[in-house]
Amino acid sequence: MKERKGLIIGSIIILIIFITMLIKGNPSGSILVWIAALLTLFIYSFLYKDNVFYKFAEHLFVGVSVGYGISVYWQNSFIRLVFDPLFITRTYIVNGHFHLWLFLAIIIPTLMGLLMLSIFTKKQGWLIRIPIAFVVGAGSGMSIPSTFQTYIFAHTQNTLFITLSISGFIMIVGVISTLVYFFFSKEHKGVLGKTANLGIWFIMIAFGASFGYTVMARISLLIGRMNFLLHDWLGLIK
Amino acid sequence: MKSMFVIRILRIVFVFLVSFLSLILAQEGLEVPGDFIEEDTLINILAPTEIKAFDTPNDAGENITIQWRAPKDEASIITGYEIYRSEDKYRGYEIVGFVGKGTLEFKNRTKDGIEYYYKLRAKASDGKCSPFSEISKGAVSRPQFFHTGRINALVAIVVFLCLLLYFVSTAKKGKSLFIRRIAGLDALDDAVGRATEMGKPILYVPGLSSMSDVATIASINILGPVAKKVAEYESTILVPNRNPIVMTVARQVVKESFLEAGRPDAFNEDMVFFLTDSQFGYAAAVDGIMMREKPATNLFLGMFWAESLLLAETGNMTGAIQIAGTDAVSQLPFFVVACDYTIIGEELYAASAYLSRTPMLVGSLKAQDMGKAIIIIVIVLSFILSIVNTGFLLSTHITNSFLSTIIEFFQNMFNV
Amino acid sequence: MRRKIPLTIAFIFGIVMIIQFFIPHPVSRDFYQTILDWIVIVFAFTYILAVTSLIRMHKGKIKHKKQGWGFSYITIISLAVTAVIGVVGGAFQPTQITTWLFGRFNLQIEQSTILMLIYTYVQIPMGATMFSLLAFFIASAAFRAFKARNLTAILLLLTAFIVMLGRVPIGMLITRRLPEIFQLSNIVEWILKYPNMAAQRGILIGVGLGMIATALKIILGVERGYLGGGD
Amino acid sequence: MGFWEKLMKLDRRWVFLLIALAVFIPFLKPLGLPITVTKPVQDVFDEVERIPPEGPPLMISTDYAPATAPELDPMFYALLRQCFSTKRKVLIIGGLYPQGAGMAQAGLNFILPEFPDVKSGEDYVYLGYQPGVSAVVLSMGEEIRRIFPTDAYGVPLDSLPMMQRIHNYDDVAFMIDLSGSSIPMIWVMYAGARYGQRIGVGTTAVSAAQYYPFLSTGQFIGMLGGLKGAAEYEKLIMKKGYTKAREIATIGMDAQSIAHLLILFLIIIGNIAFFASKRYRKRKLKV
Repeated sequence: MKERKGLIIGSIIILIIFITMLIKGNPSGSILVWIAALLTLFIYSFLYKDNVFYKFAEHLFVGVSVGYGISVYWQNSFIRLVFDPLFITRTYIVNGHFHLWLFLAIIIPTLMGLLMLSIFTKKQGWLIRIPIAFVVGAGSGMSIPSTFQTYIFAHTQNTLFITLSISGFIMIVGVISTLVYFFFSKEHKGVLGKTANLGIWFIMIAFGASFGYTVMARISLLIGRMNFLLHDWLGLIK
Repeated sequence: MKSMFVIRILRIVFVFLVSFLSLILAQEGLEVPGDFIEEDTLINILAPTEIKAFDTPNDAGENITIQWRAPKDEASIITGYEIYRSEDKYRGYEIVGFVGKGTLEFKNRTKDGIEYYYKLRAKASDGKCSPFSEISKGAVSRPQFFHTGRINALVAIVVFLCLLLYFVSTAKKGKSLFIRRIAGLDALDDAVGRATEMGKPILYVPGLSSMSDVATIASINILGPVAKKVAEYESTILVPNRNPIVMTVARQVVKESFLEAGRPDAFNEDMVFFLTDSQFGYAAAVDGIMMREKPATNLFLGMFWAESLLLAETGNMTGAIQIAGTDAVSQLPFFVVACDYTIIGEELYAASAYLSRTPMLVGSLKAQDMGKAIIIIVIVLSFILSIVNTGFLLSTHITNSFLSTIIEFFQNMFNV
Repeated sequence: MRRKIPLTIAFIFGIVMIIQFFIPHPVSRDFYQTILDWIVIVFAFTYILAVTSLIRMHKGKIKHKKQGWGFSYITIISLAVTAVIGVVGGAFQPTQITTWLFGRFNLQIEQSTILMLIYTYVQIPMGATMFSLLAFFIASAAFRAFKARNLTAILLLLTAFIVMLGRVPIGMLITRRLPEIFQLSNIVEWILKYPNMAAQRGILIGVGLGMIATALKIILGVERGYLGGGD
Repeated sequence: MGFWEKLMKLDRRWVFLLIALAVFIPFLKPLGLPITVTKPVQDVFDEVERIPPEGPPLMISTDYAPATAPELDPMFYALLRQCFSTKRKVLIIGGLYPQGAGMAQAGLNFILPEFPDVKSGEDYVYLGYQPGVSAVVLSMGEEIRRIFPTDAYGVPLDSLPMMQRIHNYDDVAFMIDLSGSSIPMIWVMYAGARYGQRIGVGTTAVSAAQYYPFLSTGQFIGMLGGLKGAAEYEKLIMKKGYTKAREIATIGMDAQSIAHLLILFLIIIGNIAFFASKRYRKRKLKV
């Protein structure tokens, strides 16, 4: 019972505050801003507990975002890359004669896309592995060289040539001990164990620094929404 | 005679030690004094000199690079350079580009197979221009078939491939293979067990990235064994997805795992489902699932962005056991703070070997370790070399040429 | 046979894409572009699978009156409405129908299409609000988890504390009188530039090696998990 | 149960309420705390200032979603105001993912009323969005028209006066990617590494820590990190008198200070409670 009483008092207080705000500020006239503001409050209600308003907003969010996805992929992928080149601009016909390779360049991916739909047929379910193998294989092939460059070369090169000073020394010790922490095939005992331990210390310092650094970003998101509610919606502040 | 030799050795060692210590204590590196700027005289603008035009290397052709030396400009009134081009050495020059002050190179778009001549002039802020520079030699643009700047990536791939093949093949012979403990993966077993006891489902989030993201592939490799355990424990698993291809693959994996565990009937299609491809729509929907279905175990394995804490903190509110694993360095701090176990970076990629213990996969971990060992050796070597080289610099005021070339080689070895 | 073909496809495309990286020639560049277009096209088709899975799940919820089935109507209806508006009315540029309709009812809207209107006033606010929940969660996580239990926890807590203090003007006032090196902003700068960077580099190099090993294992067919186990 | 013991079990919703208040109060009564401009922000500002008016354009890519708009919109606005008020050309791409397009258009709609004489096609060109991610970045290294035959409003590039001499990165003075995710990496890998394009990044505070290594390698010329970076940039353009508009970022900084102090206070209290309750439990065991 106590919970219910607290809830009622709480909501009355909020209502009173809300009405005074409406009177003091000049709330926006556009119904769209009102919709956005109400949906914002529905999502924030999740902080108190999972409730009807949050469920409504969540399900609406899923529906609208998938609807948006359908429209974007219909327009930018299906129409632009398959339908137009195939039937309208006919990119495979260059000054009069037919280019097989250009034609295939549109048909092959479309067929692979259709193969994806083979999952619906009970027997031929395995055909779906062909487009998946293509996406995973091509994706892996694309990632290997650029991963070498971006992840390994850039960072190793940077560790090699830092000014020879205490900080530089700490940098090198940090990189080496972190790498040693990720050694899998040897037991972390003795010298290896101590270095790995030093590695986890460096990792924890990095996580602490990254956490502390991110707080500002997260708070600024709330500031952004507060600005929307107080300025754009209620017109309370300049 | 021997004593003279010994003294000389001692002196070098002594100098080397002093330089090593002084370097460690010196906070900043070696300062090079700035060059002296003389007084400026009559303000007239000189033309750029030493014009070089050549086919841009390592490109798809149709591109010529022009380089030049900046003229003397004490009053720094030059705002930029105008580049002129013609197919005939003496006539018909047109302007083809303009670069701001400070850039001494210009890449010009051309047609392959045609010889072009270039000349430049500097432009001052008051609109006046310098006389034209001399005309560059003719240059023809061609596409290259091999990108010479990327040999280091090729060598690295070949070396790593050999390491991988060697360790994978030797692993087949079944030598005893050790993997150091990964707490998060050991905890998987009893985490799934706990959920079954409480009769609650297990929530498995395979990350928010696409199927070509290697972190997602690593996550799918863990989903297999986890789903098998879930089937054996006769529990249920929920796999919400953000990417359609990942959803399709995950459904295949879970279906096969239930088959292998001998309970094909327990698998139902809707265990693996699609929510939305919007990052925060997905986070909102998964939070809703956590609050309503109240899974006892939450697994977040794969690639995550800012929504990691949204999932982990809501999961923490419901009191579930949470195991997270990602290679997204910026999200690891939030998983460490909000989850019971966190699998950090490369440990995620060792997971499939760790769980399946198939010799070949465990063998590949050795290749990764070898890669790390090589990088550590290179770092240590380059550090020692630069110490010794600086030692020479301090003692004999010139850096040893042999050492400098090695350091130079190390520097270029990792050029991107 | 059911595994041979996919594995060979993965092998061929994997090797070809590695080789492509080393050939700047326009043919190789155009090939790279085509493969990217192909992935986009395949993705578009799999999106159909995704939508069917979503609709089937919500329809199942409604049929079996599972908990919260009423809300499934909202998802299905809003999905259908948005999709129709987007496909018929145009995603970024208005289609002829929309321009005709706008002309007929001389409708003036701020965005180019109705879909962008829904996107700006429904999806954007909810997305930004979900994201802003992190401000609350980061505070509750810090309050709950930053306890000096053991050395690693102390390192985590202490560094976060110093960096947070250093990010805020008030933090600067504390170390104002100390010598240059010990100014709080320099300490934070140093922490971010050296120990933090060292560990991030170590992790990134490790992750890089892990990614390359996994990608190579897939191309070589050693890693088959993505094909979904079984025969 | 002691006071500290209760504090340990405190319901997290009180923390939520405190954070809400910490951000709400400064909105009503701004404090106006000082802001110091850091080097990465100054580097970006100088790089844009170095672009000659009417010269090659500044390219901006809005690779962020609505969710990171609070931190990145102020940067986008400041950059647009800096260029529009000094007749510098701007080439805008609606990001490499669909959601970026909405952000670029919203930003333009917000800023254009402040500069009535700025015209699309002459002072700025907005290219909209095309799928393909790295393919888009790559194609712009060869010929922008291959990937963007027309601008976002369907006007062919060749008929836009500003685009006459702009074909690819060689004709772009400086490129800034505004993103909260790892998309700037794609620009660094493809536009920077392959075509030598000078790149600056405007990112959220969380990703800023991750991009530090790329600042020191020179892969990024400069960086605007989070709301603090935006506030510093706003201060720089205000000092140059490029705009008089309301400084969203600067007002936000006051709320940041209070929220940070609150979290620091919570951490201290949390630890005191932790040690106090541990001693409390030990004493109970002994007796």
